[in-house]
Amino acid sequence: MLYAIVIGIITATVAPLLHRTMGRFVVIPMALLPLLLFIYFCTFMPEVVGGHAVTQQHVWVPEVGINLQFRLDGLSLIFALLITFFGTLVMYYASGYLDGDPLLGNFYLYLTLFMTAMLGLVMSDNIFSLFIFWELTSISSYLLIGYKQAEKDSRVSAWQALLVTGLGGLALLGGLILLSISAGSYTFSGLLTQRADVLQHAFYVPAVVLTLIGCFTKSAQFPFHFWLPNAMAAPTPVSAYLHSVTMVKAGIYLIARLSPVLAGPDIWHYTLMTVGGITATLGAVLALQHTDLKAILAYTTISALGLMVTMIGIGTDPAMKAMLVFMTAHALYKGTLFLVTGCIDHCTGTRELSKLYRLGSHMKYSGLAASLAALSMAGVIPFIGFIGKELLYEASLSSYVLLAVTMLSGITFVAVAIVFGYRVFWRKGEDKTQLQHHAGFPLYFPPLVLAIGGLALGLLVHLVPTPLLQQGMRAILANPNAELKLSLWHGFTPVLGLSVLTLLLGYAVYKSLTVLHYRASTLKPLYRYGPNTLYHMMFEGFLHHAKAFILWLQDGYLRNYVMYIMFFFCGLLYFILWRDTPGIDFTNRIYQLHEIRLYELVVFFLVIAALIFLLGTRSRLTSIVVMGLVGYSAALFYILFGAPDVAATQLLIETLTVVIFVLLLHKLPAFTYLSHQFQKYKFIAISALFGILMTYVMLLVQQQAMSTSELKEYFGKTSYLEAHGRNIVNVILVDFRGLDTLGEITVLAVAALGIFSLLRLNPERGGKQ
Amino acid sequence: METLLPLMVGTLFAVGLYFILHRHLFKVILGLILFSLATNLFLFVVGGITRGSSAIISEEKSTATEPYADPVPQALLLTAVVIGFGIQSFAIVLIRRVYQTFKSNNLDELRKENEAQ
Amino acid sequence: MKTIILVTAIRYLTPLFLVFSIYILFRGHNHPGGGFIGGLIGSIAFVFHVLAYGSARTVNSYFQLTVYHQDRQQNNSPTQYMWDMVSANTWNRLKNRTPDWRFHIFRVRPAYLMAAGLFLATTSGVTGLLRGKPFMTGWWMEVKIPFIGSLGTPTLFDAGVYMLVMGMVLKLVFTMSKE
Amino acid sequence: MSSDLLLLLPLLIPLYGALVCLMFWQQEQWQAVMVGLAQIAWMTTIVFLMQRVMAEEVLVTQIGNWPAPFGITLVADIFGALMLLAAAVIGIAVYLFSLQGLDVTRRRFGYYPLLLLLQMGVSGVCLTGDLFNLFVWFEVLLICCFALLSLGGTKGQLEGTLKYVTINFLASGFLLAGVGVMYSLYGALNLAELALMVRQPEHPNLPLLSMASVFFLVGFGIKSAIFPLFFWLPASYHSPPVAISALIAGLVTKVGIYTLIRLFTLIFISDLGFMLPLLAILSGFTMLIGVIGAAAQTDFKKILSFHIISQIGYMLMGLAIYTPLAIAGSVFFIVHNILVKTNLFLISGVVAQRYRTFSLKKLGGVYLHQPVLALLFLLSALSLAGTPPLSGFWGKLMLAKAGLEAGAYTLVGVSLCVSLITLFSMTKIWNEVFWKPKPGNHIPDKDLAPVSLLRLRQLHLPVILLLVVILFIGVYARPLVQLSVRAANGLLHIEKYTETVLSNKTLK
Repeated sequence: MLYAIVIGIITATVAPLLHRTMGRFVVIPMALLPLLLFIYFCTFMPEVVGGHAVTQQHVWVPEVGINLQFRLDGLSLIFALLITFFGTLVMYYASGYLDGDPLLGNFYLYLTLFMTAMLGLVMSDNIFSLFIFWELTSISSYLLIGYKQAEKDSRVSAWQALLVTGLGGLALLGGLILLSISAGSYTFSGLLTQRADVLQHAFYVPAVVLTLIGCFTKSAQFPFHFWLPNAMAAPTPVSAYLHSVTMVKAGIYLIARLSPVLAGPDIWHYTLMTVGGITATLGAVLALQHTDLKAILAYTTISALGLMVTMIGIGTDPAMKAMLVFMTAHALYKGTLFLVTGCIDHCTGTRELSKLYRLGSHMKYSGLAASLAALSMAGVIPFIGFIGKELLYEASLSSYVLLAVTMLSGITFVAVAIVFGYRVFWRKGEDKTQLQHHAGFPLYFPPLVLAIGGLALGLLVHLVPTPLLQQGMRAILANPNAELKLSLWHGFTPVLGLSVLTLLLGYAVYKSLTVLHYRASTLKPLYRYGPNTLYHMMFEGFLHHAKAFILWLQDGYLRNYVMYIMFFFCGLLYFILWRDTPGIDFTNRIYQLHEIRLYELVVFFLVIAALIFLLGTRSRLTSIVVMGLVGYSAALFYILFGAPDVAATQLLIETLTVVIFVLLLHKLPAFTYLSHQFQKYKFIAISALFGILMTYVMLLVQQQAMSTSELKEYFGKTSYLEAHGRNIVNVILVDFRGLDTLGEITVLAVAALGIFSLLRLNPERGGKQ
Repeated sequence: METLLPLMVGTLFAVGLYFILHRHLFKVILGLILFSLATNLFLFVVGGITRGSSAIISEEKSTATEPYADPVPQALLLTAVVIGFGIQSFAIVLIRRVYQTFKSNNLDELRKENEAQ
Repeated sequence: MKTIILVTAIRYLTPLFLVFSIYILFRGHNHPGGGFIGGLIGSIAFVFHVLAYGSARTVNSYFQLTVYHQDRQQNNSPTQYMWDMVSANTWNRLKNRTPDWRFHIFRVRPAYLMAAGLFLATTSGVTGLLRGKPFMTGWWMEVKIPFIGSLGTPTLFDAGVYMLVMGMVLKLVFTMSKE
Repeated sequence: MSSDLLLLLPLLIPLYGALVCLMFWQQEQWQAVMVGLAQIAWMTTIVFLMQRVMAEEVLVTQIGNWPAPFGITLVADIFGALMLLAAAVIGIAVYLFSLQGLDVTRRRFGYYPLLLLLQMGVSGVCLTGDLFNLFVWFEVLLICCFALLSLGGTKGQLEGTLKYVTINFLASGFLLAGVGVMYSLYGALNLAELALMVRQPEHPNLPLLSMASVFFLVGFGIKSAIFPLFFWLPASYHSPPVAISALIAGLVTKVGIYTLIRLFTLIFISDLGFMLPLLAILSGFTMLIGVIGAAAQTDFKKILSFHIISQIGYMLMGLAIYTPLAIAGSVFFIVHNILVKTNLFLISGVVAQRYRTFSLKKLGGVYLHQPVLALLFLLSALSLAGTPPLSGFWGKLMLAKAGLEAGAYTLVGVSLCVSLITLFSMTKIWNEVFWKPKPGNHIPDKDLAPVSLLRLRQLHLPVILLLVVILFIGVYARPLVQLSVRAANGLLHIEKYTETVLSNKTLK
């Protein structure tokens, strides 16, 4: 299974190259890949149907619990088969849809990557490797949605999809980590065995919330649903793929996968049912208000996803059964309808409902496909959609609210199905829309296959889907004995009555669509409070405030920066000193004052006086001289306290500094007075605070200092005997700690280099010497 | 003197910082130099000051005899002084170039290319 | 500043300072002094020279060597030729104005001084590595030299420091005074 | 090779390389050749060093053969060697980029020696086992940064350098004062010796340790640009040419964080009860403010500059959580970030070579013109944003996991939000620079800077090189994760470190 992923990624990477060399025939390898994978996965069928999960383990980064652990059970296999099967068709379809596009190679790159990521996602047993593929789908869908990068709409939608699913992804990451901590395991199978621990752990609620946020964003559940309709900006094959079996179904998959672990507490069930119910209703209501074919489909997808989430929320055997069958049915018909819509769009140049009439006369096969799919969507016998719908009703019979929600969605589906299956293609009486060109084989063949698939699965429901779906159901319920029996005909049950009622009501809604669309425009102001607007408001607001904030913080005034730093330093140090309250013994200090010699006192006052003078003077030359004076005084102190080397160095360096100043004096800014007015006191205050603090620290450290250090003794002992020098300071500099000196002379060399280039490399003078 | 020196160094720190906070280029560089001087003296004061006896082994002895000043802070200080000199001279030249380029001695006028915008 | 006395004093003081600085350099191991101080003193000598005379003159007098040379004539013996060369480059310098004398200027750039200093300092440490010991392991000559004391790789290191400091200050001052 | 030599070569190779450059001051071409050789040699030594360190955990040499707490110790452990390895990789990349991406005048005025000496400084910081020596190497690093930032002397550079110099000057002051305080209180400078001292509960000066640590926290905090101390970074990093800012942006702040991690695991451990929450708060704000700043920018390089701050927050986060996994996460993150950040800067440079601007408003359409570059950028940007399975993800995952295990929920929450905004601003660049059609009011196509195909390819070379490394540590993350975990163990269990350093007390 790892090889499937690796081959997928490799094929994806070479796609642009293949496109360059093979031109439009790039489709052959690209479509062949999913086909081969489909066949490959088919070979697992007997084993999986027999109730054995196929597992594979590859070590990746065990230190953080991420290994490539694959596990192909019923649920995974259903998804894998759907993904590869649809993948083949979509790849082929895209070659017709994007014929002649110079970026076709990139398109295949993204699409193949996307498909591979989806495959990896559904096969992963390791929760983190699932997450990795999860994020990969986000990224590759971003690139796909933004494929028409020249259009602003496309870029914005792609970005929105990425950010929303990215938000979810991060929440999911948090949730998964919490789960792994609470269970002490990194795999779904491990989570399942540790289920009791997970349920009791304090992390249960946050983990559930975070994980569900992740799934909801991905599966376009309320209130994160808004990105999905906007993602229509993608080329239609992508939309078809995204809406039918991939991306949005990833969330459903994960919820289903986690359901056996996390289900039980009320929060799980009620959250899912509430969110799913709202989403289903919302999707249904919104779908009826739109006239863009793709938008209609997008909102029905949202509604369908809502239904699936609701079903998982109910969590009973029939509900799971309903979810699985409905999901399969939905994948088939939704894929078909999207592909057909793409074909219409491609051939007529519009997707606007009011401009499309009697297309069937030009596009027979597409029309046929659409009608078949619509029948499945409406839930007409003998399509698989019928079985799905029956099961949905059966599962939601327990509660009136749920039943109402399901009915509402069902009615909408019927109305939409009529629009697609009849209104656009076959309805008589209007002028038919003119085509710009005829649909090529790649454009109508794939939807036809899918549509027929929907019919075939319905007719052969005993043969193929039942055993597989049964395994899927067992995986979701974690119950190896759960039975799933599907049949086309249940006999005359209340559910059948509901089905018929749905069809009738659906037809009625279809009839009143014109009115609904007319009314819809009055609802426009309401959208201002919708999540989409909210997203944009947050987006803009965030940008605006971020800008204002940063401008305020990073305001370009050096002194403010210095002040923040000093505040931080002083604040922290004052706090620590206040907390630890190390005392200073002042009596001893006062006693020590006797030892002061007069000349020391003179120098001390000289420095203080010089500093005060420096504060007031307005002459450059004077301040340089006074500064030199302070430096020389420091040198004097060094001499007085036994540091002749330092003193000499200080003297010489002070001299040199003065010389440098003098050399550059006439180039330095004149000393015009720049007052700070009100800020002055602030500066004085912080400077004083800082000065006092440093004084305190010095006094404190002086008091606490070690009387003698190991180093001093060692150097005193060995300086002459082993290092052949009597001047210990010098010996330290050149021998004991010679490396410091090496670094230090490097600093000097670099300083000279820097100064040289600073003065000589001068753009105003053309940068010449 | 052990008590007075910290006072002096503290004042030096305060004055240095006050100058650095100034918006006049020249004062900023003065501030930097004073600050560096203050840091050096801090190191010196903190390292323990011993009056008179420098860390040199006298001719007739082969090891140093107490009392002698701790040579380690002195060595560190010497290194620091020289490094400080390198950086100071770079800073002085930089200020000169800034002044030459911007034709202004006011730091506030330099922020035409605001960094956050 | 450029009073005649000062200028003249500087002219004679500079070499004196240089000698003194070298003395300080070597003395440093046993008495206050050493590479830094020596280097700074030595460079300050030149700094004052630059202040008094300008950097061009300083470079002329101390940092470049003009070597005159001439193609060997047929009738000259090798000894004669050598003699001519030596005389032309020493006491007869100023007479070499005839066109058959060519000259070549060797200039000691401060940057080279810096590089050489850094090289010397580092390489004195590397000797330790070459002997299979850690970097900067000292190696001392047995004999003691009067005034200087014992010689060893740390002394070389100090000499490197001396050269670097001098080169650095000179580079600074030359660059700035040309502004 | 003996460990004496192996530990010295990372210092000596750049130094001798720089010396040769000084000798060939006029011949820029020769300098280029020499620097190339030096880079390769440096890289090779560091690989050898890494190998040895992996086998022996800690390598030690005593400078001057003076025994341990007295002489200066050079010591390499896995953390330090990893830092050097990353630095060597970007060294090569930046060098390759500078061959075509930097103007000749700057190369002629000392770019190459400065580059090498900067690397020498990094080696020193990562290898030294002595507190004051650490300060010295930081100064080497710093003065090289000063010189490089101002190299060329354009207006923006001068202004940026002025702020950089002033603030970092203060930082050096704090550090020096801190070293003084430490020596005075404990009478030692050797890190291992200090580490043992602060672990003696009866030491009289132990209560003052947290006061001393403030000096280092602020000093290295400034150098690594953490929250209230980062202002110099956005002010200066965007102004110099890419070949310079890529190097500095990639390395210098991370070296600061490296030191913080080193010191706060080795020495300043007595007051962790107060320091860790403080660090957590700082790291949270660092992340947030950095990323907010990045989101607000509309300039390629400025976005990247602000992101440095944000990512420093992540690295600090590991330290603040202080579990083995968290610190391993930090280590991984540092290595990853050095590579990725440099690469992104280089890419901005490649874009600017052709379009002569960094402004997002003026750029556009690179996706169609240079699809390879677009791909390179996308992978690097996603790596920075921590998209799996690229390199940034592993660091993020380790940190998040460690944080949740340790109960730092808010911090992890903040870090995840920041990760989203990172994704936002990276895709913003992608949207604006690569996808968006080129705005019409800017230079028309034919007026683009004439960049020959060969030159463009040469500019791509370092980017591809770095990306290969990034992809490698992303997809095949295990070795680096293992190394990070080992490095973290070495940091938290210092016995091996101190034993090896202090084993040769009786050397002479």
